[in-house]
Amino acid sequence: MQTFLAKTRQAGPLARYIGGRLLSGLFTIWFIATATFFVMHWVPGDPLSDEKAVSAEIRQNLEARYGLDKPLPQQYWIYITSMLKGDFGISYTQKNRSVNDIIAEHFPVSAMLGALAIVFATLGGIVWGAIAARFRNRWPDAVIMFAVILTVSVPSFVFAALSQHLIIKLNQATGVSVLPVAGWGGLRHMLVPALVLGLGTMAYLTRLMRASTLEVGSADYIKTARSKGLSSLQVFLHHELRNAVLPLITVLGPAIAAITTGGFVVELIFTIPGLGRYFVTAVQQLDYTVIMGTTVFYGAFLVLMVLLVDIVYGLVDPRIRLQGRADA
Amino acid sequence: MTEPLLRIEGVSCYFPIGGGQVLRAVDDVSLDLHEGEIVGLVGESGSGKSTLGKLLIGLNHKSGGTVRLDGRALPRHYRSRDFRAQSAIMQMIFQEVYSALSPRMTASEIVMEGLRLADNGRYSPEALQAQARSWLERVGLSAAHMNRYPHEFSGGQRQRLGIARALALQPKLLICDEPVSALDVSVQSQIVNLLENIRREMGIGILFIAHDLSMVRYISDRIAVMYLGRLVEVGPARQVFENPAHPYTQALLASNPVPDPVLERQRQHQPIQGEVLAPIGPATGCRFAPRCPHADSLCLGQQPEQRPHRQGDWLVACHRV
Amino acid sequence: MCLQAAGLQARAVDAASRTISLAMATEPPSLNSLQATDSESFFVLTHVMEGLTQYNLDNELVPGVAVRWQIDEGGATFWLRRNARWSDGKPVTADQFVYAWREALDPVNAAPYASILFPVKNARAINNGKLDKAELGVVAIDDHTLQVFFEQPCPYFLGLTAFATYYPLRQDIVEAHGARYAAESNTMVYNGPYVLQRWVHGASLRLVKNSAYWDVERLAINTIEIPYMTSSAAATLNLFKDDAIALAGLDAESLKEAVVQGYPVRRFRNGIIYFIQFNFRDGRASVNHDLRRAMQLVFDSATLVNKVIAMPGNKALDGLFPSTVNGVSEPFQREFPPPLPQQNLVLARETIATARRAFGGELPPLTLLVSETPVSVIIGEYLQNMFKQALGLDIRLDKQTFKQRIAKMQSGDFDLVLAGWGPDFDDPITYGDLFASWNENNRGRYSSERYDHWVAAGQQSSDPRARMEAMNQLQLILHADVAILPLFEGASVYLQNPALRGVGRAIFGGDPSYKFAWIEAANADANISR
Amino acid sequence: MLSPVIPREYFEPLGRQQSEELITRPSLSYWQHVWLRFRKNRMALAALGVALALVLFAVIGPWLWPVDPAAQNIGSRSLGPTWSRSAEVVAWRPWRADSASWQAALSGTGIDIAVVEANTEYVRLLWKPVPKATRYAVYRNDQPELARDSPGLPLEDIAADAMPMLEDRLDLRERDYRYSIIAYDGRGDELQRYQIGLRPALAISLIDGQLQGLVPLELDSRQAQGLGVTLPAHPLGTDHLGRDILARLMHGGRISLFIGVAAPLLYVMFGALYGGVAAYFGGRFDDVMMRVADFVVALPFLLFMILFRVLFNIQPGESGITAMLVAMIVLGWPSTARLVRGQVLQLKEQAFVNAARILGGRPFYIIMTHMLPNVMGVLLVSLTFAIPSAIFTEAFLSFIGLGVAPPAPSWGSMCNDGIRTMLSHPHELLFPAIAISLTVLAFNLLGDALRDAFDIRLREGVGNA
Amino acid sequence: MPEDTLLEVSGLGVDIPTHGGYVHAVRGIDFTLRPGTTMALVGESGCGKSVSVQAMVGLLATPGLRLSGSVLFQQRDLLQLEQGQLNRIRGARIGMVFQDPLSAFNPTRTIGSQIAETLRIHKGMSKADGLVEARRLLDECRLSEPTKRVAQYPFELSGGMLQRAMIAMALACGPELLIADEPTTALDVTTQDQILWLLQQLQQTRGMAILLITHDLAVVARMADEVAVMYAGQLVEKAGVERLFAAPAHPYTRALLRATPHGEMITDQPLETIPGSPPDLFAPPQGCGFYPRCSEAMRICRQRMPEILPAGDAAVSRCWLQHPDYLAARGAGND
Repeated sequence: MQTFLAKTRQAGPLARYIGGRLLSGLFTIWFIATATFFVMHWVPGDPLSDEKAVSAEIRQNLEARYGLDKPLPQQYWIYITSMLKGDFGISYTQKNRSVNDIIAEHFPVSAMLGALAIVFATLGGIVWGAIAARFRNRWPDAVIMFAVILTVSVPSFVFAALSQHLIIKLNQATGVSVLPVAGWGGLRHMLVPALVLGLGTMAYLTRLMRASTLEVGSADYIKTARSKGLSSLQVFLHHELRNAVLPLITVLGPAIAAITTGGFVVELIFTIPGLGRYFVTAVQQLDYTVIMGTTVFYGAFLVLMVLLVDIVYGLVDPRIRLQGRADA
Repeated sequence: MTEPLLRIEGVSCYFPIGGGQVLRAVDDVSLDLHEGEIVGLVGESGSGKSTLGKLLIGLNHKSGGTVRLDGRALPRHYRSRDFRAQSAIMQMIFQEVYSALSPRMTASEIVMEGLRLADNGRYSPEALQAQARSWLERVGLSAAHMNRYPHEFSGGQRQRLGIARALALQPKLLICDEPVSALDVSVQSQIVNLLENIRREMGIGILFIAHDLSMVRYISDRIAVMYLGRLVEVGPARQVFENPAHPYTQALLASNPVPDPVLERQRQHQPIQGEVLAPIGPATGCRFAPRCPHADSLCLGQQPEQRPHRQGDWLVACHRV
Repeated sequence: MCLQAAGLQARAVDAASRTISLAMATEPPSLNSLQATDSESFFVLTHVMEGLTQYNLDNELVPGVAVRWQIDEGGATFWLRRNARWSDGKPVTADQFVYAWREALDPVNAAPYASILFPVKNARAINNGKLDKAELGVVAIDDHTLQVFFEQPCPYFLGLTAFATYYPLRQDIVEAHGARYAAESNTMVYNGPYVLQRWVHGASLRLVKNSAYWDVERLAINTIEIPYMTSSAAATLNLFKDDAIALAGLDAESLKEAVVQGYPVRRFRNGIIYFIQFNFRDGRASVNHDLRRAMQLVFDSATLVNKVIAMPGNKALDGLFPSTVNGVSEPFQREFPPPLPQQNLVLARETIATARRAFGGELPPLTLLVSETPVSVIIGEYLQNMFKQALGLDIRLDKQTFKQRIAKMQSGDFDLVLAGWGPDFDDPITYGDLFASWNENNRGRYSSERYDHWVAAGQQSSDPRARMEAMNQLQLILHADVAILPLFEGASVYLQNPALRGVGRAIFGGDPSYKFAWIEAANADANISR
Repeated sequence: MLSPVIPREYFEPLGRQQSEELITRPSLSYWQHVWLRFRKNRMALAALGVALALVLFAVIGPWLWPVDPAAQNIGSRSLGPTWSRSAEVVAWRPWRADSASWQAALSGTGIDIAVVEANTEYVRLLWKPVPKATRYAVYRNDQPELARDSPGLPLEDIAADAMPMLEDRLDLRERDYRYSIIAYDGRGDELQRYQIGLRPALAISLIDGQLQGLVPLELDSRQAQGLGVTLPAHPLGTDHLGRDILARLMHGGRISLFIGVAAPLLYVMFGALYGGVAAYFGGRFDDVMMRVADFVVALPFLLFMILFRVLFNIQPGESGITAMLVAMIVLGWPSTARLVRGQVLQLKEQAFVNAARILGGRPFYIIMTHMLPNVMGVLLVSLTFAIPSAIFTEAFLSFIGLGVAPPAPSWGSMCNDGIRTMLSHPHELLFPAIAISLTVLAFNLLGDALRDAFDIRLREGVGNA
Repeated sequence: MPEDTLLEVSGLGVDIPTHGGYVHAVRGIDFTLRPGTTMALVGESGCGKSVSVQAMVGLLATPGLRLSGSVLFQQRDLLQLEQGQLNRIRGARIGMVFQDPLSAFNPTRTIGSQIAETLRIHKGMSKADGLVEARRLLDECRLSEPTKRVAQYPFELSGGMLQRAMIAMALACGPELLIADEPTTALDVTTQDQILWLLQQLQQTRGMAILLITHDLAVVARMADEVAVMYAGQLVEKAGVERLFAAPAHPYTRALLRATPHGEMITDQPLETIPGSPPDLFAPPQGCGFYPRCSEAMRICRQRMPEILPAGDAAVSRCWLQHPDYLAARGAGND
C-alpha cells in the first residue's frame, strides 16, 4: 500500500514542507530570543560595572546609551523589533562595535574551522567506521573502537594541548615551521585545530557508520548485489557505502551546529578569533547585547542547519525526495 | 430469521492521505455473520479486508455505516471502557504470531490478562491460574507451558496462545486476521483444526480473514470476496468456489494453483492483467473494471450494486450477473 | 637547538626588517582614549598616542608633546613642541587637548575615566552635568601653549598628564567617524611613535613606525606584529618556545616549564596591590572589629605569597604601599616600614571567642567574593580553609566573573572581597585615597574621619615630607582598624627574547612599552633560550 | 553400499512419539537471556566490576580513609604519593643580621657565600660583598644540573647598599637547589657570580603544626622550635593546597557519581515518560509535544544553568548541585524523549499492544505494562551513555564556577585544578582524570554490552536465512 | 557425470556459527539438475533449503562458516572456486531471484542502473548501453512502460512489478541456471500467477534451468519437473513431480500433502496435521529427524539415520520404510 500512497503525494509537498519547517524554525528562534532576553535580565550582575567606579551621573549616561533606563517590556519590544530588522545592538565591552560587526567578523572564522572539522569528522567517521565494520570483530575493528572510546573518554582540551605540544616538538625536530602552533591565517593554521575540533564528532560518526554499515551489510539487496557477481569491493562501494552513509546525514545538522558553536576550547588554545571564544568571553563579561545576539544567531544557525540537512537528506535519499515527507 | 450475531451495514473506512485525497480502504461494505458460523473474508493485499477486521474490533474508526454486534450498535471511536465492554463478546487473533504476545509476559499471564482487566479482582489469583491452565489445555498446550515466555514457543504454539488469550473471555465472535499465513503448512492445519473445533464446541462465530483461498475454502461456511474496499461476492463457500459468479472471484480462483501436478498441467493459465490500484477518491465505476476482461462502458461508468445471485444467500456486485 | 631555531620561518625578532612579534591577551575593546579602561587598550594607545608627558624606561616622567611645563598651586602651563605631528601630517596643537578633555568630561560621552580629570577646575561639575563643558579650566593660549587651572592644589598633576584620558584628540577625525571612531585602524589618527597599520579584529594587529612622529629617528623597531591573541599562559609559552613571539608572560605552571627549559626568567613588580577588603556596611558580620582582628592575628602574608601563590616577584604586602612607591628620598617601605603580621593563634582564638559572644554564640557564615581567575580562586580556597582551621570561621567562596564581582562589590553583596588596585599615576596618593570615605572605589564603605583627614593632607600639601608622613598615618590607621588585610603586591614574570632589548615595563599606563626597545644584532641569531 | 541385515525387531512400530510439542531448551526469561548474553561478554563484566568498584570507592571509601578532604596542609603542597615523614617544627622570626654577624660567618673561611640556615620554611644566605657592585640578583634553580647555564627563578634584587644577604621562603621543598648570586655594576654588566647548592631539611611552621594538631597550642615559638613531628601519609599525593587527593577523590566521587547517575536517571525517566505519552497519543498532540522538545534543544544551557541558580536561591559559595541537577534534567530530556517516542511509535504498531487495547487496557496500563518494559533496554543503554556526558558536564560547570563550591571536591573540579599543574605535578590531574576516564569507559562499555545483550536481532537461533 | 547435467550437488553440508555454537543447518544433500528443467526444493521454514542454495553460490558470508561436499556447476566445483571466478559465474551463468523484491533492490538506486550494473560487470557494456538493454529486458519480462521504469526507484513500483524487474535483472546475462528463492511468497495470488506464468514463458524461450525454492506444494505442482523435499537440513525425498504427488514415499511428504487443503477435500473432516515441530539443529538427532513426529516410526528410526534409498520410478527417499530389510521383513510378516 506504501507504493500507492507514494504516488498520490508527489505534488509539491517538499515546498510546503520546507515552508512549514521554516515557519516553525522562526518560532523556535523567537522562543530562544525571548528566553535569552529574560534570563539575561534575571541573571545577577551589571554589564556597566567596571574596575574603576563611575559616578551616579556617568552611570545614568551609560544606561541611557544602552536603553537600560527603560522599563523591561519596552526594552523587550525594542530588542525584538530591532532584531527583526537584523540589528542586535552595540556591544557593551567593545563600545564602538555593533554585535552585527562582531558576528560578521568572527563567525566566518568559526564557520571555516567548523566546516573543515566537519569534513575531517565525516570523512574520518566514514572511513574508520567502514573499516571497523568490514573487519568486524577482528583486530582493526578492535583498534578503531578502542580509539573511539578513548576519544570519548578524554576531554577535548587535553587533545588540544597535546597536539599543540606535538607541533612544537615537530617544529623543533625538523627545524622548520611545519605547522604553526597557534594563530589564524591560511589552511595551515586550520589543520590541527580542525582535526582536534572534529575528533569527538568523528568518534561518534565512526560508531554510527560502523553500526549502519553492519546493518546495511545484512540487507537483502546486498545479497542481491553479490548474487549479481559484484566483487566485494564493488558491493561495498556501490551498494553498502552509499546506504550506510545516509543515517549519518541526519545527525550532521546538530553536529555542524555543535562543532561550529562549540569550538571555544580549541579556539582558546590555538588563539583562533572565532565566535565561540568570543561568546564565552561575552558571557564572562556580561556583554548583554553580544550574548543575546550570538545566542539568537546560533539558534537560527542550528535551525537552519537541521533544515538544510533534512533537505539534503531528501535529495540524497530518493524515498524521501519523491515521497515528500511522511511523518517519521 | 433472528438477528445475526454481527451485522455490518454500509460500513466505510477512509484514510486521509494528504493533498486532500482520501484512501477508501473499506467502502460501503455490508455483511452478516451468524452465531456458530465461519465466514471467510478473502482478498488480495490492499483489498481492505484487514482494515475491515480492525475496524470491527475497534482498532480503526469507521467513516460511515453501522455495525451491530449481538444486537447492539458499536461506537465509532472506542475508548478503553468500550473495549472492555466489548471484550467479552468479540475477540481477535492476529497474523503477527511473533509480535502478538508481549515478550515480557509468561503464557499464563498472557491468558489471564483479559480476565484481569475485565473484572478487577473478582477472581482470586488461584482461580485465574486455574482458568489459564484450562484454557491452555483447551488449545493444546500443557500446564508445563504456563510459566514460559513467548520466545520459547514455536510459531504454532504462539498462535495457540493467542487463541487461548482470546477464548479466555468466552467471546461470541472471533475475528481472525490471517491467523495462519505466517505459519508453515503443517502447522496451519493444526490451527485451522483448532478453530474448527472451537466453533463446534463453543458455537462462536468466526470471521476468518485470509488471502489463501485453499484454507478459506476448507474452513468457511460462507465466503466474502473483497476487491479494493468493496465486497464483490458473498456466498456459500462451496458454491462460490465451484461456480464463481464475479469475474474477479473467477480470476482469483484461476490464479490459485492446486497441489496436483496433473490438474495444474491441464489448466489453462492465462493470468489476469494489470496491477491493483489504490482505491482513492469516489469510484465512478466498478473497481475491477480496469482489469476485467469483460468490462464495458457500463462497468466503467456505474458502480454495480450487490444483487442476489441464484439462491438468496448469494450476493454479487457485477453488472453482468 | 640554536641552529634548528634559526631555520624557523616565523621569527619573533627579525633583525633584518627590525620587526618583532608579540601576543596579546585579548584585543583592545576600544582605542578611543576616552573610552579605554583596560590594559590592552592602554598598551596600544601608549604606542600610537602621546600625551603631554610620557614615562621613560625607568618609569620616570619625561617630556612628550610638551617640551617644558610649570606647575604651581593654582594650575599648570605646558609649552608644546612645534614639531609634534599627527600621522596625517597635521600639527599637534593645544586646542586638541582642550577638545579631548572637554569631551572626556561631557556626560554624553560617558567616559569611564572622566574622574581622573577632576583636579582640573570645574571638571567634576561638568561631568555631573552642572556646568557646560566650555567652563573647563583649561585654555589653549595659542597653538603651542596650554594653560590648566586647578580645582585645588594638586602636587601630583604632572603624573596625570601621561594618562590616556589626557591625550589630545582631533575633533575633525572624531566627528567624521562618529561612533566608529577608533573602531578600525583607518578611523583614527595617531600622534605617537607608531601607527596602527592593520587591525584584524580578534586576530591580529600591526604597528608600524609613524613617520610623522617628532622623534622617529630614535625608534629602533620598525614594525610590531601582534598576530596572536590569547590569555592562556600555556599557549603564550608555547608560542615563545616556537620562536613565534618575543615576550611571554608566565603563570606558576608555565614558569616551572620555562625553568625546566632553561629560559632566562625575568620579573617586574607592577605596583598592583592585592588585599582583602572588609565590608563596613550596616548589618554585615564583617563590621565586627574583633572578628577582623582575629583574622588579622592568624593571617600571614608571607605564607600566602611563598606557599600559595609561589611565584617569584610577588611580594608580601603588610601595609598599603607597594615596594615600587618612593618616599621622600628612599623607597617608601624603607622609610616607613609597615606593621608586621603577628600570627598569634592563642590570641586570635581568644579574640574570635569575643566576637562569637557578640554574635550570640554563633558566627554567621562569611562570604568571600573573588573573581574566577585561577590565582584568585586558589587564594580564596586557601583563606577559606585557613580561617576555618584556625578560627572555625565558616567562609563561603563566591566565585564571580570579573564584571559580576565588580557589580557585587559595588552593591556591597559580600563580607570579604579579594580586590586589587593598580596605580594610575606616580604618587602614593593613587593608593592612599582609595579608602577615603568619598571614594567610589572604596567598595567596602570603610569610613574614618582620621583617615579622610590624612588623605586630604596628603592630597593638598606640597611638602613631600609631610605628605609621606600622612601616607604613613594612612597605613597605620588601616592596620589598627583592620579595614583591609593586605595580601601582596603583584609582579609580572615573563620571558623575553634575548635579542630584544630595552623593553620598558611600565607601572603606569601601557605595559610593556617598546618605544625605547632595540634589537641587539649580536643576539639576534642566538637561540631564545640563551 | 550394502548395509548389513537389520534385525527384524528394529522395525517394530513405535507410533508417534511427540504428541505434544517438546521444548528442548531450558526455560529462560527475557531478562535471563539478556543476562546470559551479557555475562558472556567479558569486557562488559569487567566494566560492570569497575563501575561497582567506583561506586564502592566513593560510598565506603571515606570510612576507610577518614581524612578531611578540605583540610589543607600548606607545607605539603603538590606532593606526589608519599608515606608519612618526620619533620622539624620551625618558628619563623624576622632575620636581622648585622654586619658583625655576617662578617663573623664569612671571615677567614675563604668562602664567598654561606648558608646560615636551610629548611623548607626558609633558606638564609650570606655572601661577600663585591666591590663596585650596585645590585645583586639572586636566582635559584630547582634543577641544579641546569644551574650552570640558567640561573633559574629570579628570587630577589638586592641593592648593594643593603646587607648582602637573602632569606628565601619561596615554595621550598626537600630537594636539591642551586642558588646563584650575580653582582651587577651600574651599567648592568655582570661582575661576579656566586653559586651554592643546598638541600633544605623538611620542616613545618609552628602555626601549621598547631593548626593540624601536631604541635600543642600551649607551646610558644621558642619551646616548639626544633620539635620533631610526623607528617601524615598521602597515598595519592596532595594537591596545590596540600589537600589529600585520595580523600578528595573519594568525596568527589560521591558528588560526581551522584550527578553523573542521578541527573541522567531523572532526565531519562522524564524523557521516557514524555516521549512515551507523546507517541502513545500521537497525532497533533505528538506534534506539539515534539515541537516543545525542539525548543528545549535549542536553549542555551549555560544561561539556564545561571537562571536555575537564581531560582533556587543558591547563595554564592554554596554548591549548586540542585540547580545543576534541575538544569541538566530540564534541558537534557529531549534526546531520550525522541528515542522513546520512536520506540513507542514502533511498539504501538505491535500486535500485542493492540491485543491489550482490545482486552480493554487503559492507556496508563498499556504504557506501564506493555510499552515501558519493552523500552527498558533502549532506556538502559541511553542511560549508560548519558552518565559519562553528565560527568563531563559537571566537570565543565565546576570549572566555570557553577558547580560544586570549594572546598567541596568533585572529580571535574579536581581535574580542572589539576590541568594547571599538568606538566609539573601530573599526579594532580592524573588521578581524577583516571577516575573520570575509568567511569566514562566503564559506562560506555556497559552501554555497548547492554545494547548487544538487548538486541533482539542478534539473539541466537537461526531462522531460514 | 552425464553430459546433460547442469548442476550436481553432492554431500553439501553447512554449519553456521552462532553464539550458542554451530547450527547444522544443512546436513548432506545431493541432487542433480538437467539443463532446461525445473527442480523444486520444497520444505518448511528452517529446513535449510534457502541456506543450501545460498551456500552453493557462495552467498553465505558468516565468518567461521563450515561447508562440505561439492557443487558442480558445468563441471566446476563452486565451493572450490576463488572469489573472482565465482563472481564471473554469479550473475552471468547463474541468476538469482529472491523472496521480497522490495528489500532485494537497493532503495537508493534506480531499477535501470541496478540492471545495467550486472551488464556492465559481465558484458562490459557502457552505462548507456546497459540502460537500453535494461529497458529491453524489462519489456521482455512484461513490465509495463519499461522506459519509465528504468528511471524509477524500487519503492515506486509494486511488488509484482519489482519481481518482474528482479527476474529481468537475473536474466540480464542469459544465465543457464535461474535460482528462484521463494519468488512468489510475498506476492498476492493473482500476481503470483503472473510471475509463475512469466517464469514458465521465459524458461520456454530461453531454455534455462530453474532451481525453485518454495514451501508451497501447489507452486511445486505447477512449476517443477522434479521435486526434492527437505526436512531438518536433509533431503528426505526426491522424485519426479507427478510421482511425488501421486505416491509420496516418505512419511513427511505424505503428511505434508495431506495437511495441504486440496480442491477435492471434504470440509467436514479435519485436516491432517503433523504434530510437534522440527528438531533443534544445534544438536540434530542421532536417528531420523522426523521420527518423533512420524506416525510410522520404528525403533530403528530413533537410533539410526536412514540412508537415501531408491523408492521406485527414479525416486529416492531417506526412510527406513524403503529399506530392503524392512520391506523383506514386512513381506515376511505379511506372509
